[in-house]
Amino acid sequence: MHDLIQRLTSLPWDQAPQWLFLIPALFMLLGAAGAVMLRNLIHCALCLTLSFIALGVLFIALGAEFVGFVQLLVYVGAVTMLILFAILLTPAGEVAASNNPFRSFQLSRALSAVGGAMIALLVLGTLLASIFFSPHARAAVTPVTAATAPAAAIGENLLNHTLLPLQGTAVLLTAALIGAALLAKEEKQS
Amino acid sequence: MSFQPHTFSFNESDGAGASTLDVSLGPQHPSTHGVFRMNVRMDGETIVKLQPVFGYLHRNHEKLAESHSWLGTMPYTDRLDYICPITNNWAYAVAVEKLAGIEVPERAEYIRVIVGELTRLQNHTAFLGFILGDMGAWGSALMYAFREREKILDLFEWLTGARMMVNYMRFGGVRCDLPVGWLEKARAYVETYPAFLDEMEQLLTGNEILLARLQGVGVLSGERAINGGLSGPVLRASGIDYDIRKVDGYGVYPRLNFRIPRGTKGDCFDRFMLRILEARESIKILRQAFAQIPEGPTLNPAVKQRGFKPPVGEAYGRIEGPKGELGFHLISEGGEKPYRIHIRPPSLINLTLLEEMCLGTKLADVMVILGSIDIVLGEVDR
Amino acid sequence: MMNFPGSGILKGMVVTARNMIGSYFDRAHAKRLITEQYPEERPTLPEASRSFPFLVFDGQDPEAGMRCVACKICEKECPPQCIFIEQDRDANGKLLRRPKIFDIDISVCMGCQICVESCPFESIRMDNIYEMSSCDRFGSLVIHKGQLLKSNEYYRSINPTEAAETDARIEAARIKKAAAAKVAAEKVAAARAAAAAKAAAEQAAQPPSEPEQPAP
Amino acid sequence: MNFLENLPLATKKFILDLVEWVCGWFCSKLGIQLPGWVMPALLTLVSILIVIVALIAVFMVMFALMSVFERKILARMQNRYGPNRVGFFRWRLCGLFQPVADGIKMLTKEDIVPRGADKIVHFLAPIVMVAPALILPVILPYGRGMVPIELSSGILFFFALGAGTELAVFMAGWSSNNKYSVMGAMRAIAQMISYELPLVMSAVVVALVAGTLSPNGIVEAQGGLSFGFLPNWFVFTPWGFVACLLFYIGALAESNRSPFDLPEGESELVAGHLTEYSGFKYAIFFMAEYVGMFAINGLLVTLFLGGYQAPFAFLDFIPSWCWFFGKLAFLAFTMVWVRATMPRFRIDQMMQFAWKLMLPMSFAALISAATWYYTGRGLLGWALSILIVGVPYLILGYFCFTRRHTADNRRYLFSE
Repeated sequence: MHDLIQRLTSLPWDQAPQWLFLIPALFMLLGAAGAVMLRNLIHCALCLTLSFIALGVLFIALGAEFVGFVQLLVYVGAVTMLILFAILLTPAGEVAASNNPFRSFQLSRALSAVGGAMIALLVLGTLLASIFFSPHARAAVTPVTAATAPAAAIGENLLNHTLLPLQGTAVLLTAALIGAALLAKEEKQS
Repeated sequence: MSFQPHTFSFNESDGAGASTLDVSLGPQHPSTHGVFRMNVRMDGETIVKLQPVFGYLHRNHEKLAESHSWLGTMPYTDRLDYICPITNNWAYAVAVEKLAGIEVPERAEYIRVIVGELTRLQNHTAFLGFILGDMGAWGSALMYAFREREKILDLFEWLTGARMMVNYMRFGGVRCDLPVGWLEKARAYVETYPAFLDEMEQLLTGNEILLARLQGVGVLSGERAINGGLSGPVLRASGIDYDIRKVDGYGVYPRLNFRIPRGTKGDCFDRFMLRILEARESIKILRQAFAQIPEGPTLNPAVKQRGFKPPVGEAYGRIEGPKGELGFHLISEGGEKPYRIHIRPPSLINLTLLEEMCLGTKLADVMVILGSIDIVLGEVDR
Repeated sequence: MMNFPGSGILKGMVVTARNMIGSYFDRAHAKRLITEQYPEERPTLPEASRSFPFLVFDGQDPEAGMRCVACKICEKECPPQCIFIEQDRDANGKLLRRPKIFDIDISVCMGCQICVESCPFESIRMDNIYEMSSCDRFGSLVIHKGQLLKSNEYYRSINPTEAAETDARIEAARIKKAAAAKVAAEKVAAARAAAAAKAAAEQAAQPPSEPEQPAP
Repeated sequence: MNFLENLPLATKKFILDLVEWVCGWFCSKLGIQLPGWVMPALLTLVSILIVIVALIAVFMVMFALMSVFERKILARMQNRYGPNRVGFFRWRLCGLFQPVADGIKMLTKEDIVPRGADKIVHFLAPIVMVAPALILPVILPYGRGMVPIELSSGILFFFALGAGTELAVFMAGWSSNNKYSVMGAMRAIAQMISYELPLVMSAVVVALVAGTLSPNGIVEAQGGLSFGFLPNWFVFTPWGFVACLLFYIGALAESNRSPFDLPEGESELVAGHLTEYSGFKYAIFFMAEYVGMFAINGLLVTLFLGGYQAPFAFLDFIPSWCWFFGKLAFLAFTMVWVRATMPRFRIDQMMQFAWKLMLPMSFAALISAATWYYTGRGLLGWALSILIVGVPYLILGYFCFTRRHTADNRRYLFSE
């Protein structure tokens, strides 16, 4: 008993919080895998949401509170809903009836597997390259904390240094919104 | 051909496409006023097709009458429109009196007018509550309405012995005279009624949400209303001046001074307001009737109620019920039992234009329109 | 006056608030709180209030004082056919003027009181009891003669006005009957007396062969 | 009254001391030398647990009380008695034990899952619903120094977690395999997304003036009096009043309460996304809705009603947390009051209301607040900000909403 307690308490528990990130990371991977592999589209979307939530938790665990909350707010609150709406509003029969150029089932399967693998490799490569060749990667890793990345600093950056891109994005999004509304309206009249 | 309600649905070919949704509202649904069903096809929340299905509460009233005596049919009329049984009694009595040519004593006519208008008051009051319930108000208006209705039902119980199933009218009069003190109590009660209506109006008619929910919803033109055979407040809301109390002038109504309100738009709000305006007119009628009621017998002594045998013939008697024209078509072969009775229920006939009013509106409007027609399923299905 | 957007909603809220506060100051159950707290508070039923029929008997003994004569008019008139009557027979199988079985199925009865109106013997009347629920669907909802028979005093207690009218009617009928009987008896007596007088006269006209003729 | 004021914090400290003392006593008994980081970690853990237990207990009790008082108040407004029977043996206690009875009933009811339902999602939906609802209240400052978790962007946290509710509602509606449920879910999502905008915008207005997203900082920004008599609460400024109303309406919509109870609109959609739920799952939905309602009302108190602050200094003898819960109770009462009065919106009217009135008004409030802030909070600022929110309100109110309804004077003809 005595020994056990001694041994347990002498384990490097103070390192534990750094390993805790594995839990959300695991959920994120599970969610991502589910989003790709499940058959039911709604289940896929829900798995994707799980992945988003885990990502948000990771951000928060890394001390990037603001980004984490925005991740939750935007992705869980808005993007997921968008995906779900899109799935629900798409009539179920249309995908099956679409004209597949690759008549042979086997061929299409093989082609899509190869294409998918290539895209995945490409994305992974880009990510790795950007991580390894970015100047931040060589700098000493300083954990982002609430003190170094407060909401105020982000706001300051957004509205002072990157005002033009921000406004440009806003205009683009507005244009897209108006376009979407117009498209929807046209469809209703026809 | 066998009718199977549970498989009954629309033809797939007459739909607007794959993006519509068929919903069966009812027969067990919170706001269909009983066991009523509407097969609804919706595009989003907009109604593109609506099919009323009724008959779930069919109780054979017309057929039952053929195996009952003339008097024995009277208590069954209570159960047609169970919100206002007295006017049902009255319509049946009027029809039988027309068939047999029976005179009604004057006091009985006044009593009939008094209880009939009290019935109209409580029906219209309950209507206000019901339609608010259909709109999703959490029962305040309904509870106030039932509070007042309760007091009228107490008067009925005092007079007839029962709150709802009164069985009060008889051929050639009414079953019993007013108890001592009834008239004073009723008069005092009716005097409190305008204040209650004012309170209801303060609660309801200014409310922006209610206005938005009722105005411009379920518009029905006067022409369509006439063609559909509609009657009662629904018809008058479409601007048609037609009230059997004025047209037929039955009972002592010609002696009473009252007005018939009419709407101008024919939407749900007009139907709603018309109930309030009619209730106010009813109060006027009641005041006059209280002042004019004479002493005298309440039942024509020449008429034998038990074993009543009218002469051979047919008659159609009708009155202006709270919901519209309530008529009884009687055929007598001179026996103790009617050969055939046909009931013209206002609820059923007002319901016939439901789809027309609902097309293009939202799902929530269907409930309001249904509520604004003011149906009672007991009368619709009979 | 106040008519900005949203004022209608505020007015409505004033009404609900007034009703809420008013309900706490409404002691007499007169205006706002009309709910009766049922098991503790019982409604005071008006005299005419009716639920199900019962049979009236006079005096103390239900069987002896029973007014019902098993004429079966109510059974015939009852719209939902909820009355069942069987006439009683004596030891010799002769029909008696009283029911052996008188059942009312209150699960069928609709309380229309047409039986009351059609009864020529003032025998069946409407009760105002309302606690008739039971756990037995079939047995206890059919009420038998024993349960149906209630005294005239009970009737007077639930509906004094109508009971008094009925009593007066019965009394009047009894007096009329008694008077009629008296008249009939007097008529008989008078006839007999006349006959006797005639006989006496005849006897008087004839020679008195039997002088000691007792008077009738 | 310092004792009452400090009662919650003192209790927490007492429990922590107790734990520390007991641990130390045990260690010395057993002769174990603990590493230096163990005790602080343990105490942190215990203090977190205390906060969780206290929060859940407080909100559960509030939920129970609310469920009975809501029914009683609603009943009184409708001239009924409301629940007044359930008590403790012979004592009825005005029906205060009703929630206990309800809970037992809900627990013992059969949990029905429709045959065609997606069982996993159907099971997960109540959990997804209740988890954010229970986490939401942690950022609220309940009293002076009584913030369970002090977050610098707490307001954002609140809205971020609030997004989870939409997901749960969708899951519930979709998985039930019922047309009413799906329609209810779609309505709920449309409604929540639409009303989240004005809700967030009116919170942004406050963040703009207070210059912080931390709830505690916002409460502290509302201390003191302006003009010498008016508490510095944001609701007592023109822009704040408008933003508060918008936030309140948005809160009604977010917590699916009348007149925005379209998702469960029982006269149309039987019970919306809850149609196929029964037993304790239904109770959990119900609970999550109420706790969410308290949380959002708590945020309203924090943002606009001065949080735990007393309106005037001489009222400071009442503990700060009492002020907070008092204001919360008042808001909950008004929600019941609104529910007793109003009919329900129609779906298109609800959307119109959000996008055509509330969103422009929240922008107007933002501009108004900025004007008020930069003109130095004086009388000029007041006048300008009243103008900036008043004019759009009247224009929008008269021309977009009520003109159609009230301006055409309905005429009713009477024939003799």
